[in-house]
Parts: sequence; structure tokens; C-alpha cells
Amino acid sequence: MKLIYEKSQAGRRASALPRYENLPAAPGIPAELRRSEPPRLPEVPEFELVRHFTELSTRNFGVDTGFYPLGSCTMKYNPRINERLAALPGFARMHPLQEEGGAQGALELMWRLQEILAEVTGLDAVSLQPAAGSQGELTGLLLVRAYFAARGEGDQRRKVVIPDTAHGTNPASVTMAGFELTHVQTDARGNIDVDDLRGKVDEQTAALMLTNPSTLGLFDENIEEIERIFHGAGALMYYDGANLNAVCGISRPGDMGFDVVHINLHKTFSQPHGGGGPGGGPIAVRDILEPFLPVPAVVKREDGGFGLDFDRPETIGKVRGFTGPFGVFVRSYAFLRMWGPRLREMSEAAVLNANYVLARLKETYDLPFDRLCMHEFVLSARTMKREHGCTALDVAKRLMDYGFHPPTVYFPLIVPEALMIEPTETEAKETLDAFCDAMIAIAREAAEKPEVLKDAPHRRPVRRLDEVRAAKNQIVKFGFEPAQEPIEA
Amino acid sequence: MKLIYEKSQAGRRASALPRYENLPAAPGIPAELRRSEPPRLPEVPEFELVRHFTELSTRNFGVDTGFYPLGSCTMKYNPRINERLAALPGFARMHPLQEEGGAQGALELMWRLQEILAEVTGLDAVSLQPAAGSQGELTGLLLVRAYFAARGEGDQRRKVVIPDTAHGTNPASVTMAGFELTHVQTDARGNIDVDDLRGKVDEQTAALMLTNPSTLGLFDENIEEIERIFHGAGALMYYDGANLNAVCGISRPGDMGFDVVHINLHKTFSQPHGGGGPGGGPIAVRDILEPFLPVPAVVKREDGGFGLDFDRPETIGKVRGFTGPFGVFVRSYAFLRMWGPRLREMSEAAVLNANYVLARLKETYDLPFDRLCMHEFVLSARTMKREHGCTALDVAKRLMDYGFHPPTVYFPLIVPEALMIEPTETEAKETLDAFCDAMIAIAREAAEKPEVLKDAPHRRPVRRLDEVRAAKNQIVKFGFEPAQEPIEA
Amino acid sequence: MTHPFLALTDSDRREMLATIGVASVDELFRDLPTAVRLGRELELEPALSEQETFEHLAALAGQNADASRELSFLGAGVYDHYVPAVVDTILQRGELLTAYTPYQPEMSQGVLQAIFEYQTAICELTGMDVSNASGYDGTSVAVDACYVAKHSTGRTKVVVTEATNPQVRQVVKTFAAGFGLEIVEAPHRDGVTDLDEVERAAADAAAVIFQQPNFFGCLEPAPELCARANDAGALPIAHVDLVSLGVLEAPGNYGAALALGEGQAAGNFPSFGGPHYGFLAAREQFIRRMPGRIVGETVDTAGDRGYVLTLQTREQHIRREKATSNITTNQTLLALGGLVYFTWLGPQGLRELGEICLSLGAYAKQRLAEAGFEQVFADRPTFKEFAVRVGRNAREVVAAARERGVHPGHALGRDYEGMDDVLLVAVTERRTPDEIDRLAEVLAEVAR
Amino acid sequence: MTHPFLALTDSDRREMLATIGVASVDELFRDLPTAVRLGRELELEPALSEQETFEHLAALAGQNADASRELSFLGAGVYDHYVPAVVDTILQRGELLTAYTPYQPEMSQGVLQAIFEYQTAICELTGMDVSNASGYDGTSVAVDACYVAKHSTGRTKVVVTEATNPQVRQVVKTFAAGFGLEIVEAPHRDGVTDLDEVERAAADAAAVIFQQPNFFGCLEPAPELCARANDAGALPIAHVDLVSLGVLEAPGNYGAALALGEGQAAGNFPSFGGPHYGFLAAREQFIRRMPGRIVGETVDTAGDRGYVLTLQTREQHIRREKATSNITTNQTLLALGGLVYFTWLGPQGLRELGEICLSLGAYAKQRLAEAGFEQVFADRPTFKEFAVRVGRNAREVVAAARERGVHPGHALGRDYEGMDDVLLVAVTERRTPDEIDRLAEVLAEVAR
Ligand SMILES: Cc1ncc(COP(=O)(O)O)c(C=O)c1O
Ligand SMILES: Cc1ncc(COP(=O)(O)O)c(C=O)c1O
Repeated sequence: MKLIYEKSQAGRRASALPRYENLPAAPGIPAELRRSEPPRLPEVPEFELVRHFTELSTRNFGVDTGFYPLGSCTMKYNPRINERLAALPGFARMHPLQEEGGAQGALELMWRLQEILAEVTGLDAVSLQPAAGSQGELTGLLLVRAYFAARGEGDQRRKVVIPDTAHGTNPASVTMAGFELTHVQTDARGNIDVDDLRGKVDEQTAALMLTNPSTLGLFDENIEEIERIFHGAGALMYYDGANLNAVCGISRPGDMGFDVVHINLHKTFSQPHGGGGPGGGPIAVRDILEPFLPVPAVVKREDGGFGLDFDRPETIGKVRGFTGPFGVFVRSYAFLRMWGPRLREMSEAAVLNANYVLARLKETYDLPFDRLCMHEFVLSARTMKREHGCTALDVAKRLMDYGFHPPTVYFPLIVPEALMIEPTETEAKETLDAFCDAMIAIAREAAEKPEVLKDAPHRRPVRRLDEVRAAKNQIVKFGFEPAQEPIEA
Repeated sequence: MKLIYEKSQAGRRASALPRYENLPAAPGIPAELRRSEPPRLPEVPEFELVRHFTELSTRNFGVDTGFYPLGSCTMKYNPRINERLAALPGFARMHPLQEEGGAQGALELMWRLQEILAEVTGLDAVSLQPAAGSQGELTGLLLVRAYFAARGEGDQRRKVVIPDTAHGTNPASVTMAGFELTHVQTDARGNIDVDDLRGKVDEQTAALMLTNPSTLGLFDENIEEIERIFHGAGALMYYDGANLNAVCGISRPGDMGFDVVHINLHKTFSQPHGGGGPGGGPIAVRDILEPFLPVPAVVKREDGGFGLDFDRPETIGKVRGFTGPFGVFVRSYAFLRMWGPRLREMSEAAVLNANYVLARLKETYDLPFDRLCMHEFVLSARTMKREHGCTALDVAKRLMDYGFHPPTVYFPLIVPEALMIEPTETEAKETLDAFCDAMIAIAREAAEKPEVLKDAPHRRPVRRLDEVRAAKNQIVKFGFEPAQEPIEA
Repeated sequence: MTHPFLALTDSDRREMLATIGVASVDELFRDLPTAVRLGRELELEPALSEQETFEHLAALAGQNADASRELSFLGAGVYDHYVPAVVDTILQRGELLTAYTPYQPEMSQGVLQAIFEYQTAICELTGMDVSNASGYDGTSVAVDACYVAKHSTGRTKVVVTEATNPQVRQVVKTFAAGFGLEIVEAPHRDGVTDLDEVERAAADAAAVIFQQPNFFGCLEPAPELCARANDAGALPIAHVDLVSLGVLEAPGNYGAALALGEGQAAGNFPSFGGPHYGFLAAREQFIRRMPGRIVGETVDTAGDRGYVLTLQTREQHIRREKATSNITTNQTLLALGGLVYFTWLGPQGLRELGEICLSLGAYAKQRLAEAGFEQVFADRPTFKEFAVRVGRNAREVVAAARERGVHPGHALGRDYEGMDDVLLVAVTERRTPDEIDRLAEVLAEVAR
Repeated sequence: MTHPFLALTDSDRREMLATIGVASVDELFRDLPTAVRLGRELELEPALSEQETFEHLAALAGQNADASRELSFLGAGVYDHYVPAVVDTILQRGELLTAYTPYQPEMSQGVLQAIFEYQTAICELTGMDVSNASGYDGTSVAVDACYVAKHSTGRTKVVVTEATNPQVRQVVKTFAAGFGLEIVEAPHRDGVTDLDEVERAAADAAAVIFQQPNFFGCLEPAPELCARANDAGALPIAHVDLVSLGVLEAPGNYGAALALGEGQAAGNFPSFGGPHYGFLAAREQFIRRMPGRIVGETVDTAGDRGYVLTLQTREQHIRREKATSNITTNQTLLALGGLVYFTWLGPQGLRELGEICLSLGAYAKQRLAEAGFEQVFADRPTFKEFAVRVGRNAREVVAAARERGVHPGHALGRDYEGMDDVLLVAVTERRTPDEIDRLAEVLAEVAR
């Protein structure tokens, strides 16, 4: 398919702009600041624009298209009412610097969302400001830093403990927050290896960063012991909330002993993922950390009104513009109101769905940790690779031909040939069955005609793409040169 | 693909409804009026609903998908702003029985649209009430009836003259309005055969119904003479506005002598066609017919306010609920405001596009009337059929494989193997060229490998469908019987 | 500046004119006699940009007291039911929104299957065998039914009950003239149709059209009405509210020959009267007399299931002056809205919705009674709306109540003699008990 | 009642539990120690239906004085530009809206090609060689740039001009702590950055971040600023407004090493501050230090062109603690909104838009001057906004003007000393001359 730039023709345009009568001429701009060459933006009529992007969309697969069991991403249904709500002029056309008195609805919504998140996480205070999970992580770690600095332990507590199953954002955040990493291993049941851990936590430890259930989809059975080890050493506990979908209304991070949590609104509380974002990464904290939260805080005032509080002397500062991605809050708040206390059913269904798929597939693929799973689980194609030469990636590509989005592959790193499957609660049994049937059929194909997997996908708009070549050639924008003849896809 | 009923499972649902506390119990309904068996509506969760209809949409082709040169249908770009406007609560949630004082915006919009349509058609008064072109026709003919009745000529003037190129709705409307049909032939240049006509118009003639340009895409060169004949005989002239896209700002039906015009808002003034509708079929009339227009009339009052006038003693009555399809008016009004007096450019581009495609194709296909065309033109596959056995239908089906919607086929009836092509003004030259290339390639295929046409389409979600079987078997709803196993498409 | 809705650049134009072999665009219009040319610019206001158009129309919209701005109890054929977001989501899919009539089925399986599913839903709701793909609205389908009845029975009179929506009666009368049909009205007694009068009128009639629930919201003795019509050889035609059919019997189960009505309540916004969809369903025997599109199931050359427009020999493009109707463009998109709506509701939701309307209606009657307002037809069971006396001219009451932000209902005086002081009050699931309390309060203030 | 967001029926559950081999859903949670279980219902308000949710949130929205309800001259980083309808149309396509990061390129050519097109647009606008797929917002991309600069130069100080958006400065400071970076501010003199101060501060700095037009709307001597930074071996980083780049020079053409900023003005609604997109573009040499997603062109096994995420070895999921950033979820959908917006505008439209903003700005300055309000930096050319003295506390002026339906701008007192009486007034193409007249009138009434 052509690029929009390849459809461009000088003189066409999709926009008409208002013309105001009797205005002063545009004042001159000093020559050295004036645009010299116009940017080569596309020149197309409005119709071509609509057709181009409509066609692009048909070359993409979303949860609205079909099953999307991308582990760790919680690709659930995104209720359409949320889009209608976020588009209300009272939200969409609201300026973030509007005076408090003219922003009571927006502030109330944020305050109510904070209250709900505090109840769901079992913690005391919430800041909605971080833009996504990783920014939440970084913010959380800066809170830890500020906390120890305030206690005079800032120079001493430099280490953050992370299990080897951790998501890549966790170690990256640790570095960016200026901490040092301590790795801890996973035991034979998929829990943190508590013996390994014990030797690694001491008075230099600032915090643990843990996803629970872990990225293996397993709830850490020793969570109470872990809590004793960290809090016993005067360290704090950070909860990566990416997997919160497993435990809403069932078990709360605060009750597990965690002191800081980030919540991925775009996972657990259903924000359409938009091809990569936006997201929302609010953090919830225990009272001891509240003084350090980002400013402004959204507060309810004595008189029942809502406001922004900038007066937090111990704050770490601002971590994002304004008060966070408000449109995301609108959607998640609506989602949460439609669930209310029934939220537990959401997590129960997520866990039931995952265990059902696990039960149906564990005879066919390797299961590294033979336990019941939570909302997701990790299989391995290790045996398939050894016996038939087909890898997890081949399975993933072949699934496309069956009309499914592949699971997450090659993560977590401790499982070779990993296939990380998260069905979410919103899928029907029929869909799960069709997926399991496909996975089983693919395993059979791997044995009988492995080249079907190796050559997959066969039924997508493109065949398998060469990622190595892309990294080598580094073509990261359109060339415009007439030489570069448009290649017809 | 499964039907939504085949995806249904008892106990699932997409809706939650409000629960109000402390209401009286629903009062009993007399047993004989109470629903006995619930309707077997689909039972699916909201997610399944979205996926089902999303998938259905991907099996459909709209102008947003690609070129759609369906003759007589004016499949132009539908500006997206119009959808945003029609959805404004002040329009979408407006009750049609709202008191005038609370409906000034809606009434003003309709009044302004009437004014624009009067100017564009060159006539004196407009009623927006008819729901579509055919209802406009019927309304227009009832006006003619009422006019002659008022003059005491009601019993005498029973005949309506229609050329053999007329759209099927014209004769059908004539019958439904209680008139009798007089057919008139087309001459060698594609005009009405004036000699034939002369003998058929007399004091029994109520009206002519004419599309101009005609369904052949040709402007009747003798329109002045025709006008003299009808008005000379005391008859009226009805203009089928389906082809108004050819002449906006260039020539007006009123100036051609027509007394009644219907306008297809969904054609000329860009209403998305919605898979078959909705449309809008306002009628514009000369002052002599105004007293008979449907009630209520939308009027501007002395004080500058707008209102509904029911007090029209000679009215034919109401032809549709309320004041017509208001949401359609919103879109067409917006469209017209974005064109303003530049509307002429719209028609010019439509005519230029059509003539360009005609010029490129007339060597390859038969051209029954070798003239410049207006906004559309009719080719014939007669030679192709004779020489290679491929019909207009085969060409149509094969075009699908090239990614184009076929033209209208087998209409108008006077052209054998007709292919009626209307590109509209909104298409780019590249698109027209690609279409012409495809048409020429298909003609070559017809000569070289006709079975490729006969077996077409090859690249649609279904192969060629058996319409005869459908008419014979008459399965017009889902059977629900467990016997009727879902057939997988 | 090239208009955003055009794609032609100057160089495109030059090349195209050269290919055509003319020197200018003007020359393309050479067949037009000078006398019929406009020869001046259209006298219209200057072209607006999208932004200006938006502002202008938003300003017009802002002058309307829609249901988001005023507490409204208006009904009388168009209702403020909640339209779920999924309806718009689907209807705004470009592939459906911007397609036309599925003449070419291989291009249009999406719309065709959707219509087939719609037809199924309408048949299930009404208890009928066949449904068309939609008519214009609740008035035009009644006209269509008259045409069917005339041709099936050979009779030239149609009875319409007085308790049928006045607009339906008016439109039927308008077109009856063309059809050569005489329309007679059968009066109501205390809010429901007088059976004996119907029986009398039906004697030589092609059809009896009645509404259930009727225009006053009252439940008609529908089975008995149908029986009397059937006995007289007239087709009983039920004009029904789809939303009622979770709690009210399907017309097919009480003897109606055709069932039809206005679909707006089920999945369309009020939109100041349109576009909406009219639905039209019938018993099997009428299938060849049905107006409009019908979709049928078939197979393709590979034997796979697919859908096509069927029985097209009924239609104007084939049968021309002998067609069952002149309709072509219809209301498919709105009917699709209906299908999505009923898929959303499901059978459970539909029943609950009916029950909520019944409960809220009962609550409203009770609150208005407490506020001293007498129901006009107190003994009749009603659905969704009811008529109430407000003790002074109802139009004045409306005007006064609107000043307090409440549109208390539709004044019946224009359409029914002796009802100048009557309001028709509609209560959908969107009206909360608090809002009903407010209605009672405001009416108590402005009427007396 | 089964929740509308779930699909599992009771019989589904039974079968699934049987397949799993457990007796109940509770048993699935057997790994959770009792002590960490909640053991009670969540204390949340009862679940709402869609309709109730709509009414509740619409009521909240109704309490906000958004730009459709109040005449607003607020800017300061977020602007009320017109967002054409095509943006929403495209962004609401389910295939794009509900997809995630295109890890599997064969499933995601739509998003990947769109990002590639977006990267091209950003490079064209800024005059840079490489753009990422988006950052969170205009603050976070500045943080990203600090990280790039630190690692490219090995220096540990970053200069930010005082005339850069205060929020950008605050956020940079927050994260600088973790990065081990010192942030110093270079003051402005009369509304533009003091070049000598910058030169002094840049001596051992990794980067100099400045904003063009700056926070006061004034045009900085950007080429000279870049030159001074470059001379000192510090990377010049330009924080720019995409909408200005039809009339203002591309940062790539005046020596900037990186160009970045807040994308909201171009294609996103204000939305009370987000979600929006931050854009980040750089010269080629920084490509391996760029944070976030980058899409590259490649071919498939059949040799056909396609797009993939590329240079992933920069990223956290591969490089973990050594990654160029921890970002993963980003703002792709909003960036896509930007792409659609720039496709809509085209180069012509972008220039015209810039000129309209310039003209309207000049008109606003003139009208306010006539009304007696003095510009703070009178001699400086400005784009889109300017600072004006209102003669009394600007926050009070805002409050008073709002009572007359006008939000006259952003009060600068909180962020700049000595500016308690200064308002920052933004004028986009959506503000008509009449509205500007109204601003002058209201300010004259409430200030003095
Ligand atoms: C386990 C885990 N932690 C953290 C993150 C980071 O969250 P985000 O993508 O919102 O930045 C993710 C998701 O990508 C994740 O799966
Ligand atoms: C020439 C002509 N006349 C009349 C009509 C009828 O218009 P409508 O479809 O709006 O009823 C059409 C379109 O279908 C047409 O093409």
C-alpha cells in the first residue's frame, strides 16, 4: 500500500480555514526566524485522507477484530460508551488551566477515581499524574528515594531488589531513578526464591519491586514472608500493578504489604490501547509516602468543593504536565462505575478463562510451572523446538493465519521459547475453545509440516517481515527522492 | 460468517438497565395482551456485539473503501463533519413536537435550507418533508393532481408523460398517484423524441416527468421546445432531481421551465447512503403550486422568528411524519454551506470527471450516443457479449476483483448490456485512471480468457451468489431450528 | 484554493481536457441552450470552512431545547429512550455508513447479512413471517400496508381507528387519494376503540388499522379487534411499538395480518423527527405484495452461504408501473441501528425495559394523581404514556412549565376535540423518579 | 444478571471448572494466603448501567466551563485549535483504537505505516532526521532529551531557559534527581533569553533547552541560541510548537540537535491536560540514543515493502537496566491524531493557519492596547500568545471576567516573580475578531 506522501499532489488540500475580514496583515517575522522551505506534508483532498487511513486500519488487528491474548497487556473489551463520554465537550474541550471554580466536574471525577483506586489497592493516597505504568514506576521509586532522604537514609539505601521474572521497565526504572539493581531468583514453584532473597536484603536495600501475580501468572505463595523480610529490614515494597486484573476485590496490594503501587489504567480498567497508547499509570501509596506525592494533588475541600493543592512542601515535584491524562481517567472511571463492587467478578472471570485455556493446552505445550495460574500463564515451545525445529515465534506467526493475535513471546526471560497467554475476562468460551483448537492444530502442523509454521503468516497483508534488515538499513522516514520508486505492497 | 443468532447463548446479554428504587410494581397486563413467548433476540455480551458488526462491516464496500461509480446514485464523499454535527445533542436529542419557541435552531436550519434549495433549483417554494426521491415524486404528482383539481381539470388531466429512459420510480409513482402513463421515445441523439412527443401531449396531459440530464447522462438539447409543448398544452413539468449534480449553479430546473422538482439530498448534497438509506427528497415548486404543499410549512415570521404553519387550506396534507428527516437536513445544509456559491465548481468537476472516463473508455466499450456527457454516461457491453460471451454483469463482477464497486448495470433499459458510470466530482484523476485501466484490462480478459470474468468475483468474501435460488427458496429470516446447521461461509 | 471536497489540480484539469478533446470546462456544457443557463453566480452566502460550519451549526443546535437541556415528557410517537453507544459505533463504520443499496451482493455481504438479521428480529418481535428491509417511517409503512391490503382484497376502503397516531391517519389520507382508497375512521370510547363500530366499518373494508398501545398509551383489545376485522374479510393491521413487545403480545399471536410501526424508539435518536425507520412485517402469504427491499439467503458458486436482495420482481426497477411500491432509497442505516439495539437489549433486556416503563408509568400516574391531576382514561392499562387533564389549556400549561425547565408532554387539543386541557405524558426508562416528582411539582405550580 | 462485559454463562462456568479440574472458582485462588485476601466486598457504590453512567458523567461534564461554554483565551501550552472531524473518525476505527504496540508487525501494518508516516511528518516539520513514535507529553520528552544529552556528552548539567514552560522545567527537575543531573535556569531579559547568560551557563553543560516561541509567546533568537550552545559543546534542544512551523523556521535549519515539544495543539483536544502526545526528533547521530518506539521500513519474505519496530535494542524489554528509557506504552493514538491533522492541513494549510494566528494576535494586541492594556514585552514579535498587564492581580481579573463569560488568559504570577498583574493571552484561529473585541470590552470592565 502506498504511503500518504506517495499519494500527495501539489495543490490539493483537505482543509479550508476561516477567513476573517478586515484584520491587520500578519506582522512580519524576522527573516532568520521565518520558515525557509515548507515542510513536505501530504497534499490530499479530504476524501483521500479518509480512504487512506480507513485502508490502513483494515491492515491492523485490534481486540474489536478478534482474540488478542497478548500476555501482560490485558487486552480486554473497551466499552464504547467510554469513547462517547470522553468526547463530551465538557471534558474534551476543557482547558487544564481553567480556574478551579470552572472545573468542578473534572476535579470531582478525578477525586472519585482516586477514592476508588485507594479502595481497590488497599492503600491510603493516590496520585493520578503518571502517564503510564513505567512513569508510575519511576514516580514510585522517586517517592521511595524522597522517603529515605527525609529519614536521612538517602545515601545508605541505594539498592532495589527485582526478581528475574520482572518486566523490562522495572530494571530500566531503577536505573533512571538512580538506584542500583539487586537480582533475585525464581524458585521451582515460580515464586521468588526466599532463600536467595534473604541474603540480599539489608540496610542498604531501599525497596523490592514485584509484580504479583508475577509475569509467570503465578501468585507468590510466600508473599507474607517476603513482606516480613523487607519491612523487617526497613525497606519498602513496590507493587507493579500490571497484573492487577487477577485480584481486584480478591486481594489488595496494600493488604499484601506493599507501600507503593502503580496501576495500569489501560490494562485493568480498560483504556483502548490505541496501537501503543495512551495509558495511565496512577500510583497509590501508604500514608507514610503521601507527603512526597506529585503536585498538584486533587483534593476535596471542607466546603465540599474540589481543588488542586500545590502546597506540599515535601513533594517530589511534578512528573507530567497538569494533572495527568484526564481523558484516560474519564474512561476508567466510567468503567469502574459500571462494575462497582462486582469488580471481583471481573477478576474471577479473568482467572477462570486463563485456567481453562491452560488446562486445555498443557498437554500440548510445555508448562514450566505446573500450578493453577492467575489471569495469565506462560507455556513453552521448548520441546517443539527441539523435536520439530519450530519456535515460539513460528507458533505466533502461524496463529495469525487462524485469525488470532499471537500471545506475548520470549517473555518472561527465564522461560525459554515462552508463550505468555492472557485471555482476559471478556472472552467467551467459544473463542477460547477456537484458540485452543488452533494452538493444538499448530502443534500437530509443527510435527507434520513444520514449513507451514516457518513460512507463516500466509493470510496477512504482508508475509513475515525482515526485522534485521530494518535495523541495518534504518529507513525511518519517507525519502521523497524521486529515485525511491514507490514499492507496491 | 455466522449470524448473530448463531452466536447467541442463553443467559448472555449486552445491556444493563437502570434500576430505580422504591417504585410501584409494574402493573399487571391483561393476560390476553401479555407477551406469551419471548422473542428470540440474540443473547450476546457487548464485546461480541461489537466484534460481530465490525466484522460484518469488513465484508462491505462503501465509498470510504474505494471508488463507487454506481450510475444514478452520486456516490460522492460524505464529509465527516456532517456526522459530528448531526450528533450534536441540540439536534439528535430534539423532540419533533417541541414547542416552536424551543425549536428555533432547528426551524431556522430548515428554513435556510429551503432558501438555498429554492435558489439552486430556481423555484419559489420548498417543502422538505418527503423522505426520499420516490416519495418526493409521489408528493410532486399529488401536487399536480391538486392543482388541476383546484382548476376543475382534475378528471380531465389523467396522463403523465414519461420517456423510456426514466427511472423505475417514475412510472411506479405515476401509478401510485392515480395517473396513467404515456410513454415517449428517445431519439437518435439521446434526447426525447420531440416528434413522438408532440402527438402525445394534449389537454388530457397533466404533466411530463423528466430527468435532465437524463439517465443516459445527456442534457436534453430540445428542452426549450419540450417546455413549449407542455406549457402550451396547459400541462405541468416535473423534474426528477436525481441528476442535479450535473448542473448546480449552471442551469436550474426552474429556468428550464419545470414547475416541480424533487431533490435527492442523499445524492447531490451528500448524505451517507447507509447501505440503502436514509435519504431526503425535498420538493421545490413554482408559486402556482405552493398552496398545495404539505403541512406544516416551515416559515419565517414577521418578527424574525421561525415557525410551523399548519394553516394551508389547499394543502395535499402530510406525506411523512413531522417535518421530514431532519438529520439529513443537517448534513446537507452543512454541505451546502461549505460550498456556497462555489457549488458550480462541484458540478463542473463532476462533469469533467465523467467526460474524462468516457473519453478513456469509449474506444473499448460501445457508446450508444456519441456525445459529450454530463455527470455520468452509459456504455454498452453489447459487442463484448456478441464476440466473447461476456455480459455487463460479468464486467461488473470482475471489476470487484480490481477493487472497484461496479457501475449500475442494465439500466437505463433502452441500452442493452448497459454500464452506467458516475464518477462524481470527489474522485482524483489517479483513481479514474486506475478504474479506466481496469475496465480496459477486463475487456482484454474478455477476449483472452473470458472464464475469468464469468467466474468473477474471485477476491470477495463470497463468490458469485445465486439470486435465482434465493427467489425460489425464499429464506428471508433465520430458521432457529436446530436442524438448520449453521453453514460456515 | 482547491476545495477540500475536490481532488483536481490545475494540471489534472489540463490533462483531462486534452484527453477529452475540449479546450475548457465550459465547452463540456455546450449542449445546454443559452436560455436555460443561469449565467450568474448562485446567490448564496460565501463558502464556509469546516470550523465556521461547525460553529454556525453548533450555535443553531444551541437554540434548541433538546432533552439534554430540558426535562421532557414528550412522546406521541417519538421517544427519548436511551441509545447505547454501540449503536453509533457500528453505524459510523465507513463501510456500512457510506455504502448504498446492495445491488451487487458480493460487495455488500455486510449490509445484506445485517438486513437478514434485522428481518429476523422484526419477525421475532412481531410474530410475523416476513419483514422488509425498512420503510421511511411509521406513517409511510401504514400507507404501504393500505396498498398491500387494497391489492390483496380488491376492496377500496380502509378503516383506521381514531386512536391511531393522528399523523399516521393524515399521511394515509394524503396518499389514499392516489390509490383510489377511501379512509374511514373508527371512533374510540373511553380511550379504546369501539369494537362494534369497527365491526360495522370493516364490513367491506380492505383493512383495519389500529395501534397498540394506542395513541393515548392505552392497551387496545387487540385480539378482539383482529377477530372482528378477520371476520369481515378485512386485514387486521397492527401499528405497534417495538419497545413494548417484551411485555405486550406479538401481533402475529393475536391474529394480525400485518404488523408495522415506527422504529425510532428502538435504537434511533429523536432527531427532530428523523431519519428513523419504519418497519413492516407480514404473514407469509403477503410476501409477493411487500413493498421495498427483502433480503434472502442463498449460496455462492462454491456452495457457501450468502445473502442477496430477493423477490426483486416486486420492485419498481423491474416491475415499474406495476410495482408494489415506488420505494427505493429506504432507511437501512436506521434499521441497522434497530438491529444493534435489539442485539444489545436481548430478550431479557427487552422485557426488563418494558417493565421499567410500566413501573415508571404507574409511578407517574400516582404522583400526578396525588398532585390532583385526573387521568383521562383512568381504568385503562397503559404502556409508556397516558393522557391527563391539566385543568386549563394544555398548550398554555406547556409554555408555563417550559419556563421552569420542564416540557410536560404533548397537548392533544389540536388532534382530538374536547381535549384542549389534555396532555399526553410519556415516561421512558430515562425519566427517573426524581424527574417525575419534578413533573408533578411543576404541573401543580402551572396548572390548577 | 450476567455483566454485559462478561460472556460466561453458568453452564460455561461449570464446563470450564470441570475441564480445569476444580470444584469452584474460589479454588482457583487457593495459592493466596488467607491473610492477604480481602474477605469482604469492595466498598464501592453499586454498579451502574450504561445509561446511568452516561447521565452521571454528563452531569460532571456539565459542571466544567469548557471552551464551548466560556469564551476562553487560555493557552500556556494547551490550545483551543480546531480539531477537524476526520481526526476522530480515524481514531475511532476499532482496528486502530483497540490494538496495542505492534510487536507483531504482520498484524499491525496499519499502525506501523501510520507511525512511519508520522515520523516523516515530524521530521519534515522540525527539519530533523529521526523521530520516535511519541512520548507522553511536552514535559516528558524534555526529560528524555536530558537523558540523551547526558549520555551523548558525558556532562551532568542541563541549562533550561527561564522562558521555557514552567511545567517543563518542573518535570525536568523532578527526574533530574534520578539521572544525577543538575538543572540550571538561564534568565530572560525583556521576554527573550539572555544570550550571554546562556553562553556562560552552557560552558560545561550537556544541553541547553529553550522554547520557541517561548512561554511568553515571544520569538527567541533561536539561531544565535543554538550557536552559543553548540560552541560550548552543549546540545541545543528546541522545544517548539508544531503549529508554528508553517511560519517559523524548522529547528533543524537553525542548528538544534534535538527538537521536541507538546503535540496537543496539532490534532488533540485540550481534554483537561491529556492524553496528548509529546514529539521528539533528533539529528541522525542520536538515533541509537532515542527513547521509545521507532518504526523502520523493511521487506517481507516476498520482497514487498512493510514496516516494523526497529532498533529495539535501545529499549527496556531488550536492554533492561541499560535501556535509553523505561518507556513502553506511549501516545501512539494521539500521535496518529497529529498525523491526520497534518494530512488535513497540508503545507498550505499549515502556513495559512500560522498567518491567521499572527493576524489575530496582532488584532488582539491592538484592541487591548486601545483598551489601555500595556503589553509586557512590547517590542517582541510573538506567535499565538502574548503577555499583557492588567493593572491589578491577574487571578482576580480572571475571576471577575469569568463572571462575564470570558476566561481572559492565564495568570503568570504563580510562575514568574513580579508578574502578579500579568495575563498570558492566547489567540488561536478559533477566536474570531468579535470575540477578541469582547475580550477587550470585558477586560476594560473588570481591570483598570
Ligand atoms: C509487568 C509490567 N510492568 C510494567 C509495564 C509497564 O507499563 P506501561 O506500558 O503502562 O508503561 C508493563 C506493560 O507494558 C508490564 O507488563
Ligand atoms: C433517476 C432517479 N430517479 C429517482 C430516484 C429515486 O430516488 P430515491 O432513491 O431517493 O427514492 C433515483 C434513485 O434511486 C434515480 O436514480
